[in-house]
Amino acid sequence: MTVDLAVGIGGLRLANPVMPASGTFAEGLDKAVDFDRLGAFVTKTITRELRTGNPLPRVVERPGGLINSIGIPSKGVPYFLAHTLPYYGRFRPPLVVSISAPTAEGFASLAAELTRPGIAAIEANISCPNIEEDGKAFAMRAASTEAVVRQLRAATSLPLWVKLTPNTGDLPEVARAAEAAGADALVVANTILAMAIDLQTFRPSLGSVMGGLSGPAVKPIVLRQVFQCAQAVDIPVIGCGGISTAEDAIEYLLAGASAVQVGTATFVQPAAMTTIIDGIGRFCEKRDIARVADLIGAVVTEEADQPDLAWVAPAE
Amino acid sequence: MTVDLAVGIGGLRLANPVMPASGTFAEGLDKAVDFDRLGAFVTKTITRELRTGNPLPRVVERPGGLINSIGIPSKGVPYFLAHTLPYYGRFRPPLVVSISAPTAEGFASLAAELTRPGIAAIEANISCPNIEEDGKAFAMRAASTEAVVRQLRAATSLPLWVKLTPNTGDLPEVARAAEAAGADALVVANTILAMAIDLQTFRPSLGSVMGGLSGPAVKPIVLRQVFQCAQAVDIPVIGCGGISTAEDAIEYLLAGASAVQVGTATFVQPAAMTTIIDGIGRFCEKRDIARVADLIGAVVTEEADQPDLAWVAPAE
Amino acid sequence: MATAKDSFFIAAADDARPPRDWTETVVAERGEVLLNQAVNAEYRHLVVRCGPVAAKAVAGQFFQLLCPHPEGEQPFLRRPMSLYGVDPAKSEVEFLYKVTGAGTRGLALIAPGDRLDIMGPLGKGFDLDPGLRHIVAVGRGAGLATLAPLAKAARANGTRVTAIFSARRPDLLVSVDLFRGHGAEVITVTDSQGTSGPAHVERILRGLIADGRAEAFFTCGSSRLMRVQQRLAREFAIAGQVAMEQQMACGLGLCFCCVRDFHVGGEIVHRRVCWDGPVFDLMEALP
Amino acid sequence: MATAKDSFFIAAADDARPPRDWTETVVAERGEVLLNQAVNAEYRHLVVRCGPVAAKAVAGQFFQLLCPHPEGEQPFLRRPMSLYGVDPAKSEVEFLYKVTGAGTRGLALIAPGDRLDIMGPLGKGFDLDPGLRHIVAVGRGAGLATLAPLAKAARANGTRVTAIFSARRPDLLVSVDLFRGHGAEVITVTDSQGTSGPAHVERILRGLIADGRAEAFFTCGSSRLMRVQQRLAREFAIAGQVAMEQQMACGLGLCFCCVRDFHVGGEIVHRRVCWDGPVFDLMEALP
Ligand SMILES: Cc1cc2nc3c(=O)[nH]c(=O)nc-3n(C[C@H](O)[C@H](O)[C@H](O)COP(=O)(O)OP(=O)(O)OC[C@H]3O[C@@H](n4cnc5c(N)ncnc54)[C@H](O)[C@@H]3O)c2cc1C
Ligand SMILES: Cc1cc2nc3c(=O)[nH]c(=O)nc-3n(C[C@H](O)[C@H](O)[C@H](O)COP(=O)(O)OP(=O)(O)OC[C@H]3O[C@@H](n4cnc5c(N)ncnc54)[C@H](O)[C@@H]3O)c2cc1C
Ligand SMILES: Cc1cc2nc3c(=O)[nH]c(=O)nc-3n(C[C@H](O)[C@H](O)[C@H](O)COP(=O)(O)O)c2cc1C
Ligand SMILES: Cc1cc2nc3c(=O)[nH]c(=O)nc-3n(C[C@H](O)[C@H](O)[C@H](O)COP(=O)(O)O)c2cc1C
Ligand code: FES
Ligand code: FES
Repeated sequence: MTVDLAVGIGGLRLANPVMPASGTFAEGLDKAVDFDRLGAFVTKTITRELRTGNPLPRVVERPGGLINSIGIPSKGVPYFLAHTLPYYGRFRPPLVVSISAPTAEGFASLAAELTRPGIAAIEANISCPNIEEDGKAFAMRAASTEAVVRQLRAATSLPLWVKLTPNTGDLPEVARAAEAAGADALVVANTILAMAIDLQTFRPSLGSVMGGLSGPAVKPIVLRQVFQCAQAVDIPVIGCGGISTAEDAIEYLLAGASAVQVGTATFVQPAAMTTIIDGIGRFCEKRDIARVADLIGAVVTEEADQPDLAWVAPAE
Repeated sequence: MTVDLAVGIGGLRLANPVMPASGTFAEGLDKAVDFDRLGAFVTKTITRELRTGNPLPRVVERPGGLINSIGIPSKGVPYFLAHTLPYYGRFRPPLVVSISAPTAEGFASLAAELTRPGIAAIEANISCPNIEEDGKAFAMRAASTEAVVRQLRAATSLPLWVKLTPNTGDLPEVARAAEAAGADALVVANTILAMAIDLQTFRPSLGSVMGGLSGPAVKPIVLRQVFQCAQAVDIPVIGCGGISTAEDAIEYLLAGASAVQVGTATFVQPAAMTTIIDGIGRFCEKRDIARVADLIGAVVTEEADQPDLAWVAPAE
Repeated sequence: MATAKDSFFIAAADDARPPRDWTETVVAERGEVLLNQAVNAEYRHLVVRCGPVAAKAVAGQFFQLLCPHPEGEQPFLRRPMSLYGVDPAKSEVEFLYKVTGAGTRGLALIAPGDRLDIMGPLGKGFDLDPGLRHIVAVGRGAGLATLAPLAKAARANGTRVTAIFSARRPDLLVSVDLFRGHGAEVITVTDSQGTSGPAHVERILRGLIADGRAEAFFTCGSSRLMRVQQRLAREFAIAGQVAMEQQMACGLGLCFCCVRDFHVGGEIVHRRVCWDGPVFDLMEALP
Repeated sequence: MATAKDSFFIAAADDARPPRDWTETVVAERGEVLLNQAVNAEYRHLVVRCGPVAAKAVAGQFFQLLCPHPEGEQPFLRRPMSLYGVDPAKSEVEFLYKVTGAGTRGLALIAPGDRLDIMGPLGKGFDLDPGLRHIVAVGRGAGLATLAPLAKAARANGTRVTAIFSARRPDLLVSVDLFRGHGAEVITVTDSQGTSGPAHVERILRGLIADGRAEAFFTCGSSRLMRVQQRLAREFAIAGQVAMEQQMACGLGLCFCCVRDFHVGGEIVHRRVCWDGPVFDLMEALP
C-alpha cells in the first residue's frame, strides 16, 4: 500500500504534513536533511528593521526542553530578498515566510512587500509585543488579533497563516478572531513563557530574564491547545510544540492538526523531520490508513464521559 | 551554623517553607514521612456536596510529568469535620484546608463553616468553573477572582490563601485582584490544562479528555509565573509546580516564593518533602545564609539586559 | 515584596510539644538486585536485597518499583508489583513480572549488582485466618505471583492449599514447583488445552467444595474466574478474598487515581485499590 | 472542521522536477565507542567508530555528542567537542574532553562497546595554506584537543609546527607526545611554574618570529594568549586563525544562540560560532 501523505493547508498543497518551526531552521540544515523531502520551508521570523537579537546567554536547557530568548536577529528585508528567497527557490517545497512587526500597520506593509513570486504563504508571528497597546503580544487577546489579521488580510493575496501564542487564557477566542479576520490557517503555538535561575549566581539563566519553553515538556499543553483550536475554527490548524517523533506528530493530527511543525527536536536529531515523515507513513501503512489526511481530527471523543474539571480550568 | 528555616505566610509562621500540594497528600503518607517535620498540611480540596470525581483513567504519564483528571471526590463537610480535622490535630504543623465551590457564595459559606479551631488557614482553589458566569474558572479573570475573594474575605477571619490557575494569560492582574480583595497569600499555581491521545485506540488517554499537567515538565513555566506574581503583589506567594528537589525549591524562593508546595514528586519519592527540607538547610549552611527567608525574592535581575521579547509574549 | 507581613507571627504550630515516637512503615530504598532472569517466555523473576521495613511485607501487599528508563522511553511513575516472596531473615523481596511496556522493559535491563529503588510494603494484604484447614487459591497470569506468598503463609498456619493455575499455554505456567514446595496441591488449566473456561473451573471448584477442601477462596488475575467464585461463594456461603489491580500513581492512597467500584451494603462505592486494597472481600468486588 | 478547504489545491510545489543529487555531509550516527579513558586528572580520551561522512572531518571542526544521562540529571542538548583526531582509513574519530557538568559526566560513563550518538562534522575548520613552512600553534586547556589534528595536517603539508602548550600544572598538559609524534616542537608553560603569563609567552613568540618560525598563528583556548598573538600579528603582519567556543544548541547555524561579537571592517558584527566558525580570522576575534 502506498500511503498518500499530502495535506492541504487552506488551498496550499503540501507533499506531506511535516515542516520546520520558525527560528529552528536555516540553510545549514541542508547538510543533514534532503530539503526536497520536507512538506514546506518556514523561515526564521524576519522584521523590516535590522535587529541584533537578545543578550546572551540565549538558551538554557531544562529536563525535556529548552528555554530560549534568541529574539529576532534580522538582517532586514533587502537582504532577505537578495539572498534567502533565491536560495530556497532551488527546492521543491513551498516557502513560508515568518514575519513580525511592532504595529498592525507594520505587519501589513511587510506582508505586502513580501507578496511576490517564490513565497507561497505568510506566517504572521503575532506573539510579539503590540507597541500601540500596552505592549502585550497581539495574540494575547482576541481584539488585537482580529485587528492585526484584518490589516494583514487586506495587504496580501498570499495564504495567510497566523501563529498564536500559548500564553493566552483565551486561545479559542483568539483563534476564532483570527479566522474571522481572514486567516487561512493557524499555527498553534509559539513557545511558553518560562524562566530559570542559576543557583550559583542567583541570576536568571537567560540574559533577558525570561524566555520561551519548547521541546517535549510542552507537548501535552500545546496538544490540548491544538485540540481546542481545531474545535473552535473551520480553517486548518498547524500543530507546533514538542514534536520529536512520528507518534507525537500523529497525536497532533488526531487532535485536529492538518500539519505539524518541528522545532527543538531538530537540535537534538538533525534528521528529525524526515524520520517523522517516514514514521507517519509506516504508521498509516501498518493500520491500513490510505491517506494521512484521514488522521486529521480523528480522535474519538464522542463516548468520552463528561469531565468534572472542578479544579482544572475548563476548556473555555 | 544552624539555619533558621522558618518563614511567615501572612501572619502564619511555618517551621519551614515546605508543605504538600492539595490533592497529593493524605493520611497514608504518614507511613513514609514524619508529619511533624512538614511546614504545614494542605488537604485535598473539599466541597460541600458529595462528589465521586472524574471517570477513569484519571492519570496518564508523560515524559517529566503526569496529566490527571481526578476531579474532586469529596465526602462532604460533616465527614471532614468528624474524621479529617481531628486526625490532623495530633500533629504540630498547621492545617490548611483547600476548598472549592461552583459559586462565590458557595465558597464563602464553606469558608465560614470551616472557620473553627484546628484550621490554620483556608486555601481557596478558585481554578474551578464559575457556574454563574460562562463556566470559566474564577481564576481565569481578574474580575471573577476579585468577586469570589471579596466574599471569602468577608466570610472568614482565618488567613486566606488563594490558589491561582496557570492557564490564564492575565496572571499578574489576577494576582493583584486577589490581593486587592483581601487575600493573605497566593498559591501559584494549579495544574496546566493538557491532553494526551492513545495511538492504539485514537481515544483521549484520560476519561475526561483533558486534564492537568504537573511535575518537572511544568517547573520553568510556573517558576516564571511565581516571579511575575511576586513582582505584582505585596502579599506572600507560595510556589507550586514541578518541585522535586531542594534546588527546585530554592529556585522558587529566589524567584519570590515565600514557601513551596510539593505535589507530584511525592508520588515518585514519598519522602520528597523531607528530603527537600534537609537540602534547603544544607544549601543555606554551605553558603552561610542564616535564614531561609533571606532567599525569598533574592534573584538578581537589576543588571540583566533589557529583553527583546519580540516573539515571546512579554511579561504582561 | 513578599515578606511585608512577616514581622509579627501567630505561632500556629505548637513547637513545644515533645517529638512523637514515629517510625516509617513504608520506605523507598535502593536495594541491590540479586537476580533478574526470565522464567519462561513471558515472566521474569526479580530478587532484591531490602531493609527491615520492606522485609515485613506480607502476602497480598505490593511494592512500587522505580523502573530504569529504557532507551528512548521515560516511564515517569513507579510501577506496582505484587510481593512474590519475602525472606525476612535474608532481607530479600521477590517479584515476578511480565514485560508489557516501558516500565517493565526498563526493569528487564537491570543486572544483578545494580540498584533498584523499591517502595513498600504497600496496601492491605490477605487476611489469613489461622483456623482455616483447607483453602483454594485461584490465579491466572501475574495473579500467581500474588498468591505465592499466601501459599507459604498458609502452610506456616497449617492450612492446606489447593491451587488452580490458569494460563494461555502450559509453558507459560509459572510457580507450580514453588507452590508444590509450599505443600500446595496444584491443578493447572490452560486455554490451549481447552481446560481454562469458567465452566470447567467451576466443575473443579464444586468438586473441591464437595470434598470439604474449600473453606475460603483466594483469587487474583482473572475476573471471569472471580465471578465463578463469587457465584459459588454465595451458593455455599464460602468466604473469599480477591486481589485487584488498577493503574496507580502514588500507591499510598493520596491521589485517588486507582479507584474501582465496589458493591458494599447495597450501594456502589469507590475504593482506592492501593489503600483500601489491593485485597478486597470477594463479595464486594466488581469486575 | 480543519479540512474544510482541502477540496481544491494550488500545486505550489513543483513535484515534477527531477530529484536533486543530494548527499548528506553532516550525519548523526550511533558509533561504537572503542576507548573512553582518563589521560590525566582532568581529561578523558574518547575514540568512536564512525561512518565515511564523519571520517571526512578536518582540523578545527567539531562534533555534537548526545551524552547519556547520568543518574538524576537530564542533559537535553548535545555537547560540542572539537575533533581531536580522525582516521579515515580506520573510520575513527577521537575527542579529548574534560568532565565539567551533566553532559560530560554522562560521557564519562560510557564503556567501550557502547554506542554513542555523534553528529558531525560541523563548522568551518582551519584553513591551512600548504605553502606555509613554519607555523605556531598556541593552546591552553581543551584548546590543545582542537590543535592536535592541525599539527598532523601541517606535517602532511610539510609545514613545521612549533606548539606552545599552556596548563595550570605540568601534570595537566596533554597531547605533548602526540604533537611530538606529529613532528611538532613543543614548548610547555604552566601557571604553577610561573611560565604561562602573557609576558613570558610573548617573549617566546617574539623569539619564534625572529627565527622566522612564525609565518602564521593558530590558537585556541585562551583569550589572554589570543590577545598577545593579535598584537604581534598586527605588529609583524602575521596571519592567524583562532578557534572559539560558545554555548551551543543546534550546531548547524539554525538557532543563533552561539553568536559572538567580531570586529569586521570597523564594525562589530555577530557571527555564529557553530556556522561561521568555530575557526575565525585572528584579527576579527574579540575576547
Ligand atoms: C497491585 C498491583 C500488583 C501488580 N502485580 C504485578 C505482578 O506481580 N507482576 C506483573 O507482571 N504485573 C503486576 N501488576 C501490573 C503491572 O503493574 C503493570 O503491568 C505495569 O505497571 C505495566 O507497566 P509498563 O510500563 O511495563 O507498561 P505500560 O506501558 O505502563 O502499560 C502496558 C499495559 O499495561 C497496562 N497497565 C499499566 N499500568 C497498570 C497497572 N498498574 N495495573 C494494570 N495494568 C496496567 C496499561 O494500560 C497497558 O495496557 C500489578 C499491578 C497492580 C496494580
Ligand atoms: C566548538 C566547541 C568545541 C569544544 N571542544 C571541546 C573539547 O574538545 N573538549 C572539551 O572538554 N570541551 C570542549 N568544549 C566545551 C564543551 O562543549 C563543554 O565543556 C561542555 O558542553 C560542557 O557540558 P557539561 O554538560 O559537561 O557541562 P554543563 O553543566 O553544561 O556546563 C558546565 C560548564 O561549562 C560551560 N559550558 C557549557 N556548554 C559550553 C559550551 N558549549 N562551550 C563552553 N562552555 C560551555 C557552562 O556554562 C558551565 O560553566 C567545546 C565547546 C565548543 C563550543
Ligand atoms: C531557538 C528558537 C528560536 C525560535 N525563533 C522563533 C521565531 O523567530 N519565530 C517564531 O515564530 N517562533 C520561533 N520559535 C518558536 C518555534 O517556532 C516553535 O513555535 C516552538 O519552539 C515550539 O516548537 P518545538 O517544541 O518543536 O520547538 C523559536 C524556537 C526556538 C527554540
Ligand atoms: C493527582 C492530583 C490531584 C490534585 N488535586 C488537587 C486538588 O484537589 N486541589 C488543588 O487545588 N490542586 C490539586 N492538584 C494540583 C496540585 O495541588 C498542584 O497544584 C500541581 O500538581 C502542581 O504541583 P506539582 O507539579 O508539584 O504536582 C492535584 C494534582 C495532582 C497531580
Ligand atoms: S495510586 Fe494514588 S490513591 Fe491509589
Ligand atoms: S548553535 Fe545554533 S546557531 Fe550555533
